This record gives sequence, C-alpha cells and structure tokens, in this order.
Amino acid sequence: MTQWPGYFGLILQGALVTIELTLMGSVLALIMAFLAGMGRLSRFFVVRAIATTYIEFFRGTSIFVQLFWAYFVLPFAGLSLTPLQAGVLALGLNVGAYGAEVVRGAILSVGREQYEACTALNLGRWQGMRHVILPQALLVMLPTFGNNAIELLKATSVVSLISLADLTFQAQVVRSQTGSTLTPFLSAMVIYFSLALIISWGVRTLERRMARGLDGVRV
Amino acid sequence: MPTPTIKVDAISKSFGAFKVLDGLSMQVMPGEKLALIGPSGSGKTTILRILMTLEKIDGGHIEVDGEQLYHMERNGQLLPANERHLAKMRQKIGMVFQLFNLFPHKCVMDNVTLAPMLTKGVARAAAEKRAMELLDMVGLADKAKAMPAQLSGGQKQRVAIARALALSPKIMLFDEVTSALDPELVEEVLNVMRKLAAETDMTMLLVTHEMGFAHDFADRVLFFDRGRIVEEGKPDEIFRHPKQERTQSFLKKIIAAGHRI
Amino acid sequence: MPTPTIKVDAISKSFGAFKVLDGLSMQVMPGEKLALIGPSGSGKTTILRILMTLEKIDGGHIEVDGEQLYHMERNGQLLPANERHLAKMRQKIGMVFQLFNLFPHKCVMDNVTLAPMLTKGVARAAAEKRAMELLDMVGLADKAKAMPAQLSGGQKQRVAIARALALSPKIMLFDEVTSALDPELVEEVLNVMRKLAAETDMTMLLVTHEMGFAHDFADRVLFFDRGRIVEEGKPDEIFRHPKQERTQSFLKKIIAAGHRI
Amino acid sequence: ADDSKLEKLKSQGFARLAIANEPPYTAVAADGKVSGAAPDVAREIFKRLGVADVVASISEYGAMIPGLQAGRFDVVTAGLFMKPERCAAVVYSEPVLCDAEALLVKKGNPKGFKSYEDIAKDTSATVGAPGGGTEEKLALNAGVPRDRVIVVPDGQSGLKMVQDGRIDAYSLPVLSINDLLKKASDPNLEVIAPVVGAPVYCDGAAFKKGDEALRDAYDVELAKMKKSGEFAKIIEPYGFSAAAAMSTTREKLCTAK
Amino acid sequence: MDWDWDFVRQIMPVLLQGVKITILATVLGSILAAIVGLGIALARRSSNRLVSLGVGWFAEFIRGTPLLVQLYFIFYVLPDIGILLPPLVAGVIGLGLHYGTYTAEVYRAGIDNVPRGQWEAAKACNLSGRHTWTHIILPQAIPPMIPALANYFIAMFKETPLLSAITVLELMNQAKSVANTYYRYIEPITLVGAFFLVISLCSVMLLRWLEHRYGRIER
Ligand SMILES: Nc1ncnc2c1ncn2[C@@H]1O[C@H](COP(=O)(O)OP(=O)(O)OP(=O)(O)O)[C@@H](O)[C@H]1O
Ligand SMILES: Nc1ncnc2c1ncn2[C@@H]1O[C@H](COP(=O)(O)OP(=O)(O)OP(=O)(O)O)[C@@H](O)[C@H]1O
Ligand SMILES: [Mg+2]
Ligand SMILES: [Mg+2]
Repeated sequence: MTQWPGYFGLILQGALVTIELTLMGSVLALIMAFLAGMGRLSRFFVVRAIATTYIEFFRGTSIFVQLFWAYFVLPFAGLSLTPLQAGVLALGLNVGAYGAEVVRGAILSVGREQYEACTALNLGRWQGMRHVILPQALLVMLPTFGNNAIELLKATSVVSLISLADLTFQAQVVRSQTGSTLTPFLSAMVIYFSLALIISWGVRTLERRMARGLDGVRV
Repeated sequence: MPTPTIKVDAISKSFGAFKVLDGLSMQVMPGEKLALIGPSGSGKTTILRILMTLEKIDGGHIEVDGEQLYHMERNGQLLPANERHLAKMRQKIGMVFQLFNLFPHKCVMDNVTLAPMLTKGVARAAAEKRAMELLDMVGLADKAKAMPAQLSGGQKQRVAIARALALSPKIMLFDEVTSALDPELVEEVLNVMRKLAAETDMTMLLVTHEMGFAHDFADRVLFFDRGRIVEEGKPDEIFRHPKQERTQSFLKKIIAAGHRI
Repeated sequence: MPTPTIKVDAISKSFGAFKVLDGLSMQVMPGEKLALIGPSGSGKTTILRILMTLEKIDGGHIEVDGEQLYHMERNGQLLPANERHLAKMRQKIGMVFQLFNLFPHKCVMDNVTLAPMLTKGVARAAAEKRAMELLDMVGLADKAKAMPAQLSGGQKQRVAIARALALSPKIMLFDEVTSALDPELVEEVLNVMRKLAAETDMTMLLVTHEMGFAHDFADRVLFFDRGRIVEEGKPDEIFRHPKQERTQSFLKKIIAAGHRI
Repeated sequence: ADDSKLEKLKSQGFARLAIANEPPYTAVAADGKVSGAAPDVAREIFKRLGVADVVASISEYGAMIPGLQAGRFDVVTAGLFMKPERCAAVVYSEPVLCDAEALLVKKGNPKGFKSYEDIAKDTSATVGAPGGGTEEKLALNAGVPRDRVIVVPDGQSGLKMVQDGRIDAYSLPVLSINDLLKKASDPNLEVIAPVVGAPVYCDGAAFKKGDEALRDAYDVELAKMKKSGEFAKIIEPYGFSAAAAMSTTREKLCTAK
Repeated sequence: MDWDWDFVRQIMPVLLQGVKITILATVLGSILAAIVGLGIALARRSSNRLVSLGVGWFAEFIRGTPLLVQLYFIFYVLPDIGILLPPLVAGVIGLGLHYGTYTAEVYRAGIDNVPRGQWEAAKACNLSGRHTWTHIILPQAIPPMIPALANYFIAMFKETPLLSAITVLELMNQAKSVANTYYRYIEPITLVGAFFLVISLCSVMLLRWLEHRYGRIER
C-alpha cells in the first residue's frame, strides 16, 4: 500500500544533501585546519592566540550549539545564512578545529632533524615548510583527515535541527508519513556506512599514491 | 698571518642548569682540517651546531671569515644578528649529520638541487648539472633518481655530503658521519672525505669516534672534555704522546674497547 | 664424545620470499664459547632468535641438551612442539639483546626477580638474595632500586645480563650487546662477559662486530654469509689466516674502517 | 512603508513557509510534494495576494518561532495553536485550523484517562507530548509533574512509545492522532477524544512581529475565503471543521486565560 | 532580542537539572565504552578469523553511521524484537557502543606501541602468556592510553544532546523545553554553550595533566 519507491527517492534526495554538506564542509574544514594549525605554530603571539581561541572554542562547545548559533543567532547580527550555508559553516568550523590539531601534530611529528637540515641548507622558514616539512606532514595527516571526514559525514545528521532536509531528516519524514520505523532508518544507516566506506577507501588510495617510494617517512 | 676562517671567542652555552660549553675559545685557519674528539657529552656536537646556527650561544663571540656570526655591526654597535644576517653567514657553512637527514620524500637529485635552486635562484638545468658532478664525485651518479629509502646507510651519507657541497660552502662540518653506519659501509664514506680533503681547500671540522681516521685526516686534533678544550696538537702528539691525564685515560679506554688508532 | 649442547641440523628460514637461513647446520659443545661474525644481514641474529624460540623455523631440526627444541616425541612420532614443551626448553636458554629490552616500568631489582618468581615460583626473599649476588657480580649492587631510565647504556646492558642469568640457563645468547653503547661504555660490559666466561661453564653464543673481543673471548669463530657458515675455526685461524676469499675481504674492510682485531 | 514586506514577497515571487512534519496539517507525498491543510490554505491566500508561490520547509516545532524571529521564514502555518504567550511572541492571523486535544492509549483505556487531571492523579502514569507544544503545557497545568511529562520528538515516536508501553498516553490534537492511528492500523490502540476540560484550539498563520501589515492583508483574504466557502473546500477534505474556525476569533483565543 | 539576566536566573535550576543527567549519561557511557572497547580490541586480536572479522566489520559499521540514527534504532526499533529499554539506558548503551568502537582503536594502538622487544624479552624470561600480559604489556600499554581515552570522554560529553531524540531530558533538551515555554531562545542555548565550554576547558586542563602524568614511559 505504501509507495516505497517514491519514499526511497526522498531518502536518496536526503543522501544528496548529506553528500553536498559533507563535501563543502570538508573543504571549509581543510582550509580552517591549515590556517589554524599553522597559525598555532606561528612566531607571532597574536596569530597564535587567535588560532588557539578558535580551536578551543569550536572544540569546546558542542556542534549543536554552534549550529544553533549559526542559524538562529547570526541573523540578529545581520548575517542571514541559508540552512545549507549555516550547516556548512558550523560543520566546517567545528571539524576544522579538530583538523587544526592534526595539522599541528603532523608538522611537529616531522623530526627536528628535518628542520635542522633545512637550516643547514640555508632554506628560509617558509621554503623549508613548503618544500620539506609539509609534504612529509601531509602523509602523516592523511589517515586522520580521513577519520575527520567520516566524523563530519556523521555530524551532518544533526543539521536536521535547522530544518535542512538531509538523510536523517528525510528518514524521519518518511517514517512519519509511512508509519514504518525500521525501513527508513536501516536504509539511512546503510547509506551512511557506504559513504563512510567510500571516504576511507579514497583516503587509503590517496595515501598509497603519496607514500610511493617513501618507506622512510612514518605513515 | 691570514685571518682565521673561524674564530671562537670565550663562548658559553647552557641547557637549563647544565653548562655544556664554558668559555670555549678556538681558531681555525683557512683550509685547515680539524678533528674534535672527546668523551660523550663533552660538547663536540654542540660547538658544531652552534657554528651551523642550530643553537644559540649564551655569551661570547664567533667570527666567521672575519665577520661576526651572531652579531651585526650597525653604526659601530654590535647588535644581535637578525635572520637575514644569519642567512647570509650560513652561505659559508655546510653540515653533514650523523643520521644523514636526507629529505625522504625527494629523490637523490632533488635532495641535492633543492637548496641551490631555492636559496640561490640557480636554474634547474644548471643545478642538475652541478649535482651530477657532485654525485659523480661521491660515486653515486647512477642513483640520481633513487629515493633515499632505497639507499644503504653509506650511500645516504654520501648523498648528504653531496647535498651540503652543492651550496659550495667554505666550511664543512661533519658530526660523527660514520657512527650510524654498518662497519662494512664506513669505508666508502671515509674515502669520499679523504678525496674531499685532498682535492679542495675547504676548511673542515670533524667530530668522530674513529680515532684511526681522525689521525690520518686531521691537521690538528682538539680533545674536548666537559665543554672545554683540554688538549690540542698534531695528531701524532695527541694520539701517541698525550700530555693530559684525561686524554690518556680516554684513549686507553677506547683502545681497550677494540678500536685501532 | 659428550652430547653437543646445541645441535642444529639443516634448518632453513625465510621471510617472505627472502631466504635468510639455507640448510644451516652447526654444533656447540658444552661450555663452549662461540663467536658468530659476518656481514650485515647474513643471518647471525636470526639463528640466535630461532634458538630463543622468537622465530619459527621452516625446516630442519634443533636439539638442545639432547632434546628436540621445535618437536616433541610422542609414541615414537615427532610432532610440532606445543607451548608447554617450548616453555620447558626455554628454561635452558637465556638471551641478552642489543637494545637491552629492560622492562621500563620496573626497577632494576624487579627486572631481575620477576622471571624467577613467576616462572619458577621462587619466594621473593630468595629471589632478591640471588638478584643481589648477580647485581654485585655485574657491579651494580647499588642500583637495585633505580629505574632503567636512570641508567646509562652500559649499566642497562649489565642489568639485562643479570636478568638473563637469574634463570640460571645452561646456554646464554648475546646479540651485539655492545653495539648500541657509547664507545667508552663498551668496556664495562665486555668486562662482565669476560668474568662470566672465566667463572662459569655456561655455553655461550655471541654475535658481535667487535672483532678484538671476539678474538679474545671465543673458543671457536663462525663466519656467516648469506645464511650459511662460510668458514669456521679457532680465532687465530679465522682472523689471522682466513682461508675463504669472502672472509678475507670482510676482515679487510673492517680493519680499514678502523677496528682493531 | 508598512506594506514593504508584501511588496518584497511579490517581487521575489514566493513566500517562505515553516510547516510541521505532522499529518494532516502537513503531508509529504512520495514524490516529495508538500500538501496538507495548512500549506494549502497559505498557498491559496498568497496567490490572491499576488505572491505566486510558497516554498515550504519542514521544521521542528522548537525551531519554528526562533526561525521566524530570525527571519528564516515569512510565516509559520503548522498547527501552532494560539495562546496568550504565543500571541505575545508572534502576530497571528485570524483562526485557520481548529482542533481539540486527544489522548492515544492502549485498547480499553486501562488506566481510564478522561482528562489531564486523571493523569496527574495516577502517580505512576506518564504522558507524552511534543516539546513546547500545547499538550505539554496543558498537562503541566493540570498538575502532572515535570518528570511524568515525556517530551517526544514526533508523532510516530509517540505512537511507538505507547505501543511499547513506555508511556501510558500520548497527547496530540484529535486529527493528528487519528491520522497516526490510521497509518499504524494497530487494533490494540484507542483514541480518547476530546480530552475533558481541554479547550478547542485554533491555529493561525504566525508572522514575525513587525509584519502586522502583511498579517492584515492575509486576514482580509482569509475572511473572503471563509465567506465564499472556498476555505471549507480546502480544509474539510483533511478532516478539519471550517465552522469551528469561523466560530471564534483571534482576540478571544489570545486573551483566553 | 536582548539578553535578560532575570530570565537567566529563573531558568538556571532547570538547566542544572539537565546538567546532572548529561553528566550521568556521560559517566555511565564512558564506563561502558571502556569495557566494550577492550572487548572489541581483544576480539579483533582473536585467532578465530570468524570472530575477528565479524567483530571488525561490526565495529566499522557502528563507526561509519551516525550516533543519532543508532539511538533511534535502539529506542524505536529494538522493542519490535522485544527489547524495551528505558530512555537513559538506551542512551547509555548507544553512547557506550558507539564510543566503544573508538576506544577499541586506542587499546589497539596502546598495545601495538609496546615495543616488540618487550614481548621478546618476556619470552626470553620464559614468562607465560598471561604473565606477559599482566606484568609486562598492559602496565606499559595502559598509562599512555589514558589521555586518548579521556579525549573520547570529552567528545562523548558533547554528543549527549543527541539523547534528546530519545526523550532523555539532558541539558540540551531541558534548554529547548525552557525555550519553547517562554519563546526565548538566545539565553538558554547560549547558556548550554557556556556550560559545554566551561566543562570542556576544565577537562582540557585535566587532559594536559593526564598527558603529562601518563603520556610516556621513560625507557
Ligand atoms: N637540546 C638539549 N637539551 C638539553 N641538553 C642537551 C641538549 N643538547 C645537548 N645536551 C647535553 O649537552 C651535553 C653535550 O652534548 P653534545 O651533544 O655536544 O656532546 P658530544 O660531545 O657531541 O657527545 P657525543 O659523543 O655523545 O655525541 C650532553 O650532556 C647533552 O646531554
Ligand atoms: N622479521 C623480519 N622480516 C623480514 N625480514 C627480516 C626479518 N628479520 C630479519 N630479516 C632479514 O633477514 C636478513 C638477516 O637478518 P639478521 O638480523 O639475521 O642479520 P644479521 O646477520 O644479524 O645482521 P646485522 O649484523 O645487521 O645484525 C636481513 O636481510 C634482514 O633484513
Ligand atoms: Mg655528538
Ligand atoms: Mg643482527
């Protein structure tokens, strides 16, 4: 009696929104992670302080609160975002704060001797960072970035709070329209898991590419 | 008498409460080959690292090629050196590390050409030509495209030497460059260094536990203990007829442990 | 002729496609002191680890003290050894590692007493009494309460020797026990081993790159290359008059690198 | 300047609606199309006002009023019943959809609930209600202690909790509960309607404070539709009574004690 | 919309009530996660391929799907097969299971980080398997894990708002309820954010101390 094909279509539409959020959120998170992660290692106190505040704030408060602020409180400050923008902003900034620590940790994990080799070869600070440290750090970051992307994917489920029709939200809609609980939630879980598998597969492939001929670098 | 290439004047250096160098002074003449020996923890590595500006000094002065290393003269005043001054001074100095410190993500050729291209703006073609000459010199012309992980320890160390030479420094610092190598691989590195000593007029400072090599290689030997130079002289004097008791006991232990001098 | 303490019969061992040991056979007589030398990667460590049951063998047989090590006889059949059999056989064997492998969360005394108390049920008082004798023997009676991190490399290695001796094995295996030490600290460890060799009738197998010590210490020297024994004999024969070309070239390189024999 | 909001909506061609995920106020068809009594009325009125289309987004109850205040929506048509506190927070149109309260219980009403007071008296009884909804407040006002009023995220969850015996009763407007029960077609459940002593409530379209001019324009069209009978034509198929909506006024509802 | 301190004073007791539930859920969830994690870690080391692979995929699935959907599943779907859990219990099980898959990784890394030489020395000392675990491996593996475990404890704390989906009256739910009663949102939600921030900042300090105290074993 229920028109399941149509409702699965709705769930898939939700999956599209989830994918869109995950992709755009990841891009923002990546940018923030590098800015703040390198900011925390800056020589300048002010830069360090800003980066630290950003990181501690966004890691310290819950994603729910951040989402609510982005969506309901920012408009009072004259900045009205669409639900998608607010979702991307909150997710990106939140995951970016975690990513920043990954960037910082990875940069620090590159041995002191590599920095010293840069000095001995008279490379400037930025030259050494760009050509020697970051390429090695990137490989260390990659697996954790993969995990972060999966975390972000899962966190998109909370955007239903701001009425964005993502996968979880559509599952809820289908549930109340059809009266069936098991089918929409199980489908949603399977879709989430498939997306997570795709992410980790992608990251592993990338990692293998980058690690080629690099047994010396810790992976 | 010509200006010394390196003139170290009463420098001191502490790590926390621990005084590693204590009013150390020394001079190195142009083209001189110097061996620094002494017990573990006596400050040999530290003085090399200070010359390479990898550590700061707490007091004293260092002149390299007649110019202050850690200070700049401005209107007759001595100010602490800024990064630009240090970068200028570093052009004169190259260093080879105990653990090679090659860039693991770059092939041998890129390891050697990176610094000349970035710091001196040498064009890629020119940099690669010079790199091939250097790799040839250290006997690794055929490994230009290899990654460091594919090389043996001795090969890595020879690449590290070529990399340091690519910047054509006046002074080369070697810190226990063979002590991380398998005994069988030591010789190939020492051969390169012998060749270097014979063919160039670079000033060379060498920290080593290979007393035999120090003996053959050096014009002068400095014996370090607890951040001071306890004894110095020609290799034969130091190794055959050490005057100080500390030197004597050190050499005795080394010989007992099975090393040839 | 007495039964050999160790009888290795045509064993082979591969890591993946790489054959490390290739039909190796050897015998060690009771109380014999054996030195294993040879180039890096030739399988010296591997054979010690096999004797300590840290690696499995792919083929062949080993007898220790007349008993099969990796096999058990049951009703006249040879079966693969189970963990109980291995544990019984391990009682006869002790090993000292290149990197000491002390238990970092336990003090020196506990490192030495742990195994006797747990595996043999020795009472704490008795275990500690014996441990103090052993620590005294290696010259570290005053460090009983220290943590491993507070010790120098040489001291750590001497604790490791005491720990292995605490189980009173018949056979002691030493794998490059001095190569991670500062040259000045090597001697104190070698002294302990000399004392051990002189005072006990333990069978001892020693892998080393210290040719001088191998010469003084060993009754017999085995030269390994690519997983086989290329040459064996009395130290004087091997070091002064090696017959095989491979042995000659190896020793030549080692000497060139500055080691005394 | 007061009409600026309507002008803006006209020129952009659509109005943004917040609706609830709660049939029959709102229904989402398998093709994703939004219908239901509330959005249908709004769509018609806006069309008459010259706003070509409405864009409806489903929202949590708790997010509706803040969303309206933050300018996320132009209007909420979601079965938000008019009550004095709400009238102070938003500006309402005249009544649109009216409904009484009902209780969903196990077959045979084992605990014999007729009113919220009955629930309050039975110290072991729990009642579920939407968070921030009218039912929650009615139950609290009737003396059911806070820890026996369970905040349930949505109707389907409430139904499930009654089925599973997690709560003894679930309270929603009559039509919503009937719709739920129809979908579940569970013979072991029963609806008690209307709840004794609970007033009949009506919702209205809720606008942001400051949008009174828009609201007034909306009222004019609504009144015309009520008179012409088109209003009844839209809502009665969904089970709502047009007569109920026309028998009361915003003023009455907003000043009720 | 202006900030109203009187209102803040008025709603504080209710919010504190929510804080209590939040903390209770976090503590119970953490204890469960610590146990589940150890179980998963050991099962994955099992020599029985069926057990290690089965548990491995199960853990991957849990880790790849959002906690929110899992909570719905536990609370609304499990009763269909006769498992009827009170909201808080369902929430704690959801948190414990979800985070157990994370702590399992911590256990695994902690055990893997004990150098191989320690296993070998234990064997050379002829210690039995059980003695090796209890006297050598676990005493070295567990202290360095403590900071990472504490990290997940904090993360879990920030995810408790999800429990509102299954009717647990934790902090976020209380705040929403208050907000919906008075139609004032900024104060309650901001207070929730402040609570989270304060508690996270305190726990970050605790974490630093733990890292300092247990972070590394001197060798
Ligand atoms: N970054 C540092 N922080 C603290 N102490 C240091 C640091 N670097 C060196 N030291 C200490 O300074 C002392 C001198 O060190 P240095 O490396 O110069 O000795 P060395 O003569 O090179 O010894 P070795 O032969 O073992 O290399 C040592 O006791 C060392 O522990
Ligand atoms: N676990 C392992 N996996 C793969 N290859 C191994 C492993 N252990 C040893 N090998 C390889 O086996 C060969 C023999 O190793 P072994 O450690 O016995 O040599 P060795 O004679 O002790 O050398 P060295 O003097 O360098 O210690 C080496 O090529 C080594 O790379
Ligand atoms: Mg040194
Ligand atoms: Mg070895």
